[in-house]
Amino acid sequence: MFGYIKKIRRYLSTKNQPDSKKEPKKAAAKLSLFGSLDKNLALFKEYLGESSDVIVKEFRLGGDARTRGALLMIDGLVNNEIVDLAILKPLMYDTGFKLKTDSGALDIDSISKGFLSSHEVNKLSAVGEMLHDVLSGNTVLLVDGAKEALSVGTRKWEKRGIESPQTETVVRGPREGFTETLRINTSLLRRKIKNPNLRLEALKVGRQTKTDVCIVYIKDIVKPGLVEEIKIRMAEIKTDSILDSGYIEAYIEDAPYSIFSTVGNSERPDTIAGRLLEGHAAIIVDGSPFVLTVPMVFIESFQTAEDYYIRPYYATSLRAIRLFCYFITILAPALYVALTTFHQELIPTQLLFTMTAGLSGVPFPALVEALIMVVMFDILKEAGVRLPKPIGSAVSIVGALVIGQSAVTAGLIGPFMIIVVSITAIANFVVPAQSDSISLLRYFFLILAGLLGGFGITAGALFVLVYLVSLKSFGVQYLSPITPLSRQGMKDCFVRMPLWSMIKRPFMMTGKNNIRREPLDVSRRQKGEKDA
Amino acid sequence: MIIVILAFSAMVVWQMPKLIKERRWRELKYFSIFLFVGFVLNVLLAMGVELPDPTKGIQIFFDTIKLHY
Amino acid sequence: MNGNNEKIKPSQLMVLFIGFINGSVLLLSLVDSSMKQDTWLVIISGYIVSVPFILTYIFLSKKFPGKNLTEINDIIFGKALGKIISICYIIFFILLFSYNYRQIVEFYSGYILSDTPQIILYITIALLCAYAVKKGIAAIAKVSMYTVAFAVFVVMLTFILLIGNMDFSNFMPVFEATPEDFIHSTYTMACIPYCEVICFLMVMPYLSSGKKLGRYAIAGTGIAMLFFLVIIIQVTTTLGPSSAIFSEGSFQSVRLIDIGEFLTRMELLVALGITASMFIKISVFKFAAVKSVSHLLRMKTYTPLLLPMAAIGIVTALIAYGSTIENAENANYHIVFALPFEFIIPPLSLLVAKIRKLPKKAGESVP
Amino acid sequence: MSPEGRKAKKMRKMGKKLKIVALLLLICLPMLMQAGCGARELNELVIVMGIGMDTDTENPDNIKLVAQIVLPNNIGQSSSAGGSSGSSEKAYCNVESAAENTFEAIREYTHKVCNKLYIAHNQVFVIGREVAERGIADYLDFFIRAKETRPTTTIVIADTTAAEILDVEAKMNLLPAINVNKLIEAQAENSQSREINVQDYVSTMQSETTSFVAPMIHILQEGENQFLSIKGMAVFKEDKMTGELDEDETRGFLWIKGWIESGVINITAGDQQVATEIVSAKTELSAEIKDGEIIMNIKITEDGVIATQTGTVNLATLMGIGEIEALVKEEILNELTLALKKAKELNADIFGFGEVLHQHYSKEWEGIREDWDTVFSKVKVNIEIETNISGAGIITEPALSEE
Repeated sequence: MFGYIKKIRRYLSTKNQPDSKKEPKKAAAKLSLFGSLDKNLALFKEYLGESSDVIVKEFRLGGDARTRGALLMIDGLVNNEIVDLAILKPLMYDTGFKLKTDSGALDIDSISKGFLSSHEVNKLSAVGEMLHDVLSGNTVLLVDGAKEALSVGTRKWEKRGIESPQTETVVRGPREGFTETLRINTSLLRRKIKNPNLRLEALKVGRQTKTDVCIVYIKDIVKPGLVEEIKIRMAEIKTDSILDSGYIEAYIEDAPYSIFSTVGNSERPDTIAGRLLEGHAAIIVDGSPFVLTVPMVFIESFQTAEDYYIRPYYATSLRAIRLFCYFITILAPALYVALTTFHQELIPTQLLFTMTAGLSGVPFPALVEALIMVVMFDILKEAGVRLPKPIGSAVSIVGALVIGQSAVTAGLIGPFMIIVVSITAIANFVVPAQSDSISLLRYFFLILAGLLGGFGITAGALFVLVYLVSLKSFGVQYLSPITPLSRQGMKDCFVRMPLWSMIKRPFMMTGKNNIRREPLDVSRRQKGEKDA
Repeated sequence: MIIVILAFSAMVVWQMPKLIKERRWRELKYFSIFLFVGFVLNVLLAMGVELPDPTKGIQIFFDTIKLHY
Repeated sequence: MNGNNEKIKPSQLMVLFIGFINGSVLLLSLVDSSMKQDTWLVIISGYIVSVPFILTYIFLSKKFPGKNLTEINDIIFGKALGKIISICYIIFFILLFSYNYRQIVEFYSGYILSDTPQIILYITIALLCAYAVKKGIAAIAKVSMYTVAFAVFVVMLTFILLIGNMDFSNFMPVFEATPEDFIHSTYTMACIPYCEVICFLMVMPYLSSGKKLGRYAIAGTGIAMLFFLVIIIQVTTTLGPSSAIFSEGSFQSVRLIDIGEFLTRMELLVALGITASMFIKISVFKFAAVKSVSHLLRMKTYTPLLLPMAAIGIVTALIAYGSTIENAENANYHIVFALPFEFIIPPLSLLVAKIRKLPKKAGESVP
Repeated sequence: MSPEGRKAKKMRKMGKKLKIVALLLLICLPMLMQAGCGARELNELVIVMGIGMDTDTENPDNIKLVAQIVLPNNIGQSSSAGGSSGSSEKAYCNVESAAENTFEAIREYTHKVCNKLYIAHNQVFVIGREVAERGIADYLDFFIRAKETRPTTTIVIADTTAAEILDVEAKMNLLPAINVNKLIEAQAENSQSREINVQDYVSTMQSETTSFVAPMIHILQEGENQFLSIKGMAVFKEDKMTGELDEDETRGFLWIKGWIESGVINITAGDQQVATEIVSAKTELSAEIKDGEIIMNIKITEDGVIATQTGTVNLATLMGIGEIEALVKEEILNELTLALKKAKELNADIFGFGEVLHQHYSKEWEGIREDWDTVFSKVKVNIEIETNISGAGIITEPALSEE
């Protein structure tokens, strides 16, 4: 306790002295080139070091092969044919072009305009930009005596093809998923929404990795003030590396300490397109197939892309099943424990006998028994995911069968517990979007049920409800269509009304024009043709 | 008895540093007053001391002015 | 993170009203024991008696927009007297929310978790309500939408399942109770569930717009009255004359459901419904108490006061109200104690406000 | 401190605080768990299925409780062995304990059984004849007050002692208590008895005038195995059993109460016997006070179906139906008069006439209430019965018909 008081006193007395930070090596970005080629090359060698995949190609250019030039590129990131055909060939062989302007100064523009046949050529003066271009797959052309350099777009590296996404598989609906490359992902979205208002704003995040991040939104549909808010939060990110969209999510989400994620993600272009049209904004991170959508509402994790392609009744029943499974997977073990230890009178008489018979040999109290089984389930789930495909499925089957069965015969776990846990296991995978919060909530309710039975579960549920109700994601309330009870929102919340009846966009997203469809006159069709 | 002490120390740990840091002296003052009152009452209760029952007080008061049913 | 000064819309206030009044379902048995089969009359008459008083509360808050109870008292009764009255109100609120602590813990330890040490129930409820109040009245209003929906579901389900056992002749000897008894019960009904809405005067400054406030308040109380009617019809018809001797009629009647081997024992569902509604009631009371204390001591935010108030609440609940038997008899004193707060001071303050022709345009308090 | 610094410090601060609170919670948790919050494991439960009440042979003013406790493990074996009566393990065991009052007797069990009795799943209260005659109110009071008893548990009066009833092995269900319960529910078929549960007991006790009625259960000895049968009703005055209704009187009682669901009425038309089945019956009971005299009018509408007929003359003709309806009306009338005579004899208002009067004439009711016993015997009853036969099964005339 004394340490504590001392710390407080020290804390109160210290003034805020700014601790100086050692100024880093002069930023490379502002350095400009030297006249002579050799000095420039030495400069680049100093920055890029001796890594084996950096290629420096010196050649002579110009009809009279007097001036020396050099190409800088990274092997593997560059498309070799383009370099050879579009850059080297014209510069080395096409004679008969005047390199020097009449005033004697070396004319870089003539080269870029006259001879380089690639479409993406731009003039660079700062070394930092050159470094960045070389590292991101362009080729930099240095000419002896010129103060600027030319960077030619020659990106080409082995990319994963567009495959169907693993996480959100769909029976009916498009099967293409995002890949790691930013440009392919943006092209997928462009193909889906051919609308000039679809805007992409590029950013570079991460001091070391300099990952390209792109904010996608539709100009007059997006929630007003959302894009600015994203930009502010993006600017606050001061970290070394961004390797996956998960990093960005951790930084920009509304409630960093919450177990519920307030930033939605998806691997399917059609889901992302659908959300863009509803007023969300998407964040695509280079190098990660998961695209973030902001703001996220709780009900979004129960809506899958497929809901909108199939007929409304079946879609509504699917949604009802998802909601039901969400509660089952959280509350089943807790209810089992509460019923068997606190409220035995609620169990029908016949079932009570079989249960007591089954439980006769079990040494543990119901709470410990349930905890063991839930932990066992989590272990099996994690093992199934982490192991390579063929072994993974084998492990989970073996685990479930052998462990479950032998546990019962050995009298460690009651047979009913196995049933309860298997139901929880199956229901757990029905709502994949919330799988992280589900497993935490399950433990939370289980312990509460073990301590206080039905009362504990209600107290826990109210606690979570109060928390969810006050959670906001980018200005939109987390339980949105229900809490500020929007009639429009309710059409797509528990029940998925037919498409033609959902005329307005969810109002919590956009202020202005939220008409997204003209109402379809179905009545004429139902009565059948008059004359037929 | 131990639960009472534990509960109140948890309260102090949870609220006190935040108040000190944000230098909200007034809140800190009243917080500690109420906390102390609660603590004393709870400790007395935990020790089984028969505390005066406020509703009895009200009853006697209203009995004197003969206003009850 | 703590958006606890978020505004709430009048429609949300109505839902909060329903959730709040719905919380005192346990008190129906208090009236039921004296009125036997005429309880449904008392509920309606209680509502009729309480409507004018609720309108005075609304009118009071409309006259002083954006001011809560303590401020109004200061303005009307001047600094010194206003302070005293506010302190009395604070004691009134503290007693109320510990009375409700007592109610819910008695209900649970009497009916369901009978041998759980009560202190644990007290601690959970206190923490839960402290957390809800920390999140602000807007969060409580939103949660009340869910609890009301759950309560509606539970009441409807039990009503439908019990239709088999209902025999409506139990209403028959209508208006058999003595007039004096009738007035006493109407007053109890008006006083405990309906006019406890006085504590909403603390919530008024959080309202985004004051229009149609009176209508929403009355509609809210009306719907809550319908709730009570449905429950009482279910109780009197299924239990008949014996509803008087059961300490908790609505709960007992649910235990009669026996349809098929499966749908037999629903009372845990009802208990959970009652707990959810009582949670709303207790957190609103706690909000009123803590807000008025923090306002009196001119604190910027009320959050630091929450946990100590919870502790004091538990202590008052434990020491006050004696044993369960005393509790029922104590209700008579409780009504008389609540008389000034709910029925005398608000109209009085309105009167004084009119005499002194407040609020001045500047709305400044005149010493 | 630069912004990151302060944020980092706050993070560390927050982390530290979380650690402290987590530490405190960790200390509290086992405390709470150990404090034993009213959790009872399933296998610790002593499940009681039926409770019998008898007088204690040693000292008569004690009460002897017979609790039928389920042995869950044996349920598994004996049911899988085809419920053969030869299986040595019985799925239940009856344990007795005697004491001053019921609560003490219940607590007495803890000497014999490892835990408190768990009576939430109790199906039936079997009350022996002597206890019924001595008065059951103070014995049932504990069970009404306890929170665990279900209001839907049935009450049955044994004509001998409860212990014997609870011992009768049942072929159909494993546990005699469940067997008794199912038997009573089956009575609805032939309306010779009626399931009365704790709630009915409490509400009839509440009204001063109506007297409580409960089904009777007897043991039939056929050869070496015994059978349980439910027949007739026991009539109670206050809470003491004063008389019995046999089948016909019970049938009459059920008619007046409107509790008839189905049953058989046999009549003789000329030389032919006809049995009709009651499909549905409705009773309207209303009271009038005409110049100081209480008249109860009972209106019964009953529709039935011809179940079987003897002889060859086809009675399912228009004329035949009219005749049968008249005869059925007559039969119902005499059942009613039997019941009313017995009620007057026992001077017990089992039909709830008092309640009906109370509901309609609450002012006059104050005067009558005290001396209801004398008034009840002078009550006039006029009965109005309307029967119709709506069918005769799938054949239009008997197979062996005259032509």
